[in-house]
Amino acid sequence: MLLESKENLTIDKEEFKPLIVAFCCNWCSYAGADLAGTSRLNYPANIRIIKVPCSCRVNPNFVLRAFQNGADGVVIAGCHPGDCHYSTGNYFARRRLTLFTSLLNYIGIESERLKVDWISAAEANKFATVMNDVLEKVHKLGPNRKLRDVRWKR
Amino acid sequence: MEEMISKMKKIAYEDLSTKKVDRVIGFGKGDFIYEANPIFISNLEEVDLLVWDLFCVNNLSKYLINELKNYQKIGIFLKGCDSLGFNQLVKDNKVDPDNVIVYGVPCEGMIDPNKLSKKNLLKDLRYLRRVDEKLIIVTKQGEKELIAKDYEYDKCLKCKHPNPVVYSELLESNTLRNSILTDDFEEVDRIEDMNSEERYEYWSEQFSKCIRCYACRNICPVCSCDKCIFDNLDIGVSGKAKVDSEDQFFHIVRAYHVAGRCVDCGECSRVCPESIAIDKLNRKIIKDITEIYGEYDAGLNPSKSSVLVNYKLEDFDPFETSKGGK
Amino acid sequence: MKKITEEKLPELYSHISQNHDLFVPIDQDDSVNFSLWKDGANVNFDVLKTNTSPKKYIFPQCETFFNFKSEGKKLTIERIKSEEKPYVVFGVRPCDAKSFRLLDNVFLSEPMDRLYEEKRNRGIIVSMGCNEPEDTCFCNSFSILPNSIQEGVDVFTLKLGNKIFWEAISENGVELTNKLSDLLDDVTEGDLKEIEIAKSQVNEKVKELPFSNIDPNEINRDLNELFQSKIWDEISKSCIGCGSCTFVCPTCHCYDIQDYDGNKSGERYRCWDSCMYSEFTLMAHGNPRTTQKERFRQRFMHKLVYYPNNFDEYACVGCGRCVGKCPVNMNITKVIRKLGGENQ
Amino acid sequence: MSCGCNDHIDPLIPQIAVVKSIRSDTNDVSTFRVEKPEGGKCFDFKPGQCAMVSVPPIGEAIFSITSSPTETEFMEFSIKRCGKVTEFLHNLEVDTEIGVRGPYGNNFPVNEELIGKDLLFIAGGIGLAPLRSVINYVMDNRKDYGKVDIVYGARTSGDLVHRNEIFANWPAGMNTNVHLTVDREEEGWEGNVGFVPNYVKDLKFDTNKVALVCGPPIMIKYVLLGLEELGFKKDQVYTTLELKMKCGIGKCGRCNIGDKYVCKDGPVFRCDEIQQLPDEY
Repeated sequence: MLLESKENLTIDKEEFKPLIVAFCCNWCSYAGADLAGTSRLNYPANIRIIKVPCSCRVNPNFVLRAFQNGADGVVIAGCHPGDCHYSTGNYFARRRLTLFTSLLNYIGIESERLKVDWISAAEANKFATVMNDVLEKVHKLGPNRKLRDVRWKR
Repeated sequence: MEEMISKMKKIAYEDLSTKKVDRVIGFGKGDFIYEANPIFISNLEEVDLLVWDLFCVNNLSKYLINELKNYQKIGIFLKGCDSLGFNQLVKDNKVDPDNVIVYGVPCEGMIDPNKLSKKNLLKDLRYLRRVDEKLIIVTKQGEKELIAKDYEYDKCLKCKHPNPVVYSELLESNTLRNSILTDDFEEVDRIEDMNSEERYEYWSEQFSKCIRCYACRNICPVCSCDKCIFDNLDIGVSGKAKVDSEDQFFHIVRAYHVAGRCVDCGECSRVCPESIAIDKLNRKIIKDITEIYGEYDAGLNPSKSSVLVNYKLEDFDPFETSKGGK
Repeated sequence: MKKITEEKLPELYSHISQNHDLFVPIDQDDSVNFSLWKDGANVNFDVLKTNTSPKKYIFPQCETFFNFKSEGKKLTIERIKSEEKPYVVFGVRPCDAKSFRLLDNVFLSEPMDRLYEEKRNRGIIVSMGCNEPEDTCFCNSFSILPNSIQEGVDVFTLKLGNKIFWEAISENGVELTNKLSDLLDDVTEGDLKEIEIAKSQVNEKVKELPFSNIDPNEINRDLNELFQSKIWDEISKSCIGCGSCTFVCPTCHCYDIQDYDGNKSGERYRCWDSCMYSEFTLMAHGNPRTTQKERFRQRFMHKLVYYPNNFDEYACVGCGRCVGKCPVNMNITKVIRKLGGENQ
Repeated sequence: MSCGCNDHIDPLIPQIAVVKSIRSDTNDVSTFRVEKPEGGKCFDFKPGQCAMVSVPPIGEAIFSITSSPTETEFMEFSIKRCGKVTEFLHNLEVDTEIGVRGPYGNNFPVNEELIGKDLLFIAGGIGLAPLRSVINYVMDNRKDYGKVDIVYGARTSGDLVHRNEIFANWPAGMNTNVHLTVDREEEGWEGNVGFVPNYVKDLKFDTNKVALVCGPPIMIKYVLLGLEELGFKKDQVYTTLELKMKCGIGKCGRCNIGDKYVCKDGPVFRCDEIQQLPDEY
């Protein structure tokens, strides 16, 4: 009842391609992703990037819906504190996400599945590192079943 | 108690007759000894319906939102926990404090009829009185002396504000109950000590009991949005299907939406028909805030902005990792 | 009539659950609710009012009735096959058993609701009489006696001490009883006498209950007069607009139909809905019930006037769940009294 | 039928239908012609009845069938863009499959009370949709009915729907008058200017006829008053109502006005019946 039925769980680890949803701030992390691309840095292809105007635009609903609809991991990336395009957005985001990540962890979501980081437009390397790191950790954890909507077909 | 009731009636009568207020919100007696209901009084004759006893548990402050649409000045009886909710409503711009006269009522803890019922004391209950830490009840079988704490609402056992934190008039000056000064968050710790699988299992089981009646939301003094996202079909978040993911979604979003504003009055858990441990979610957030951002003070000071609409440059940053090279 | 002792009940349960899903009131986490019986479950027949009513087995809170898939311009609809396994609900109190009949009036009238019909026909209702009515019970106000055999039940049982008396009523009931014949003993003269006494005792107890003077028949059922009555303003004031009463009510039958978009395919489900919710009647062009007063009035007018006008019965069985569950203690007993439904 | 079951006894399950053509009537009203995938009408119905149109995964909404039952090959719905389902419908491409279930509700008594009578149709805006079904039915059985008057108004001349019929087909019909009106003066409009209720009063109809009214609630209200002024009795006037509906079969409990369900006991009510109902629509 509580978790997806057993058959769905026995996906071969080899076959498992984690789906990561990354909410990237338009002014920094998204540009960082761009730079990572043009610099031909390796970062995994199964990361879906969603551009947001600021890290504080990320509503917790977005994260929950991502997990419900098939994400194995979620990344929220914004400007370094102090560098926000809107001056203060990421300071608010920092507080909100501190509480939200802790709350999700309390509900039982492994903390590796929800990653928040600050990535500037110049930090293409960091972008690639963070994404690879998340992917690796999520891969180790296996497919996410928690919060998943059983009716959603990936 | 009797003394308090006469004080209540007196002040309500006075203020209504002098037109200081044109509406009084208080408690009236229900069909059973163990039942007190919100009542709304505009006529002087109805003042006599006011009561005060060990079952006046409802937080009346939320009624102000609607009542102030129809009445100019409202007098309202608020306990300690209710007054926190009132302050939060003021802070959220839902209630103009100038239009409200708060009659503060110190509270010595409310009795949970369900706890009496579990001990088979509810049926044929004829009389009940509290004397300090003792609860004296009279049933068909005769008089009995109980320990009051065993029958109080869970939320009252953790009460930090037995006295109203805001009032225009205080009906009783002496504190009737010692407040708990340090919160140990023992019940939150117990869940935190589980591993993530156990935690998920625990919460999924709790959430799956939910029948989506939204009583927790509607009773909550800080859930005061004009239109809740769960009532707004257009924005596509209000899945009505009874599946685990939707239950989880509702409860996580609800808890997070009151983060930093929850006054910990415990009404949500009290009214839940399926006894879901809703307050353990709220209290987790309160615990985090206390640990990270300092003392939690939602509802104490209506002019101070709440944790999540505020920031400091030097806030704790759990996300900072080493900077990557260019 | 047959009987079985309490100690042998687990054996009876496991016997029934060989071929049926067996639902019984189970005590878990301090609350009693009808749930699927499994070995070792903590069955509780002492609490009369389960948290939610057993209507959920014939009218589930949420049921998907077809899957759809749209690809380009093509739309395919695939009806969901119904389950085959029959079920038994054991311990349905007479008030709840009556509520099944009230739901039948709605769902089985033409055009018949097939989803409901299928579930209704698949189930066997084992009713259980009450000996100790609670303070919040008022079934008597709707002419339901606490140990009456309601129309539509398959088996009637009565628990006295550690004996459970078992009486097959319908054909299905007889069939089930025959399958269980190894476990059931015959009753003695003495037993019958005991039942007689218990029945007359409980009928006396009912008269002493706090709500015993409630009588909806005393209400003047002039629809428009009641609709315009001033009392709705007054009594709806404290209603906070949640759906607790509706969702624990055994007779509430309003539902919503919604679609779920599951990416590659979707499903259409129906789920309980409450007339107490603000968006219940919201249309693109407006809402005929804009305030809680109107929604509150709708719920009680439906139970006490509209439904009786259509089916000649009240849509309330006096189970008293709403009395216990309302966050602000506003409930149908107060409404009936305010409308004049009280015997002096 | 292609829904995987052989019969459609389950009233909540729609059958597949195809949108064969979409005709844009005004900038927010289009008329959708719907057929079975293999051709032909989805089901038989009577004038005034409704059908539930499904567009998964958006949802379902109930619409009155605007084509006449005498039309054997298709059904038509005139739909104004105003909510989620209608918005989606308006963006559909021709030949897309949708779900349809019905027919629901009662109908105008075309074969009972209306037989042999003079008829007065009064419609405003999209309110012509349900009446068009009746009018065309009457036109196709013209000898069964007496004189026909059609009063139809809209905000502007651009908002008048079914222009072919109101300007050409119906006025050409035997013993049939079409009276058009728009709310405000506009260039090139030679017909009447004014609100429908006033126009009805101005036209001074004799009361020896049956009136059928449909339009926005506020218009219905004033038309009924106007008809009363002209001397119409309540049992001479029919109207059709609409409320939020989900099931269409009188079970989901939201479209009731008093003890009547609009989807089952309505949508067509005679005015003396409406008077019995509480004012909640």
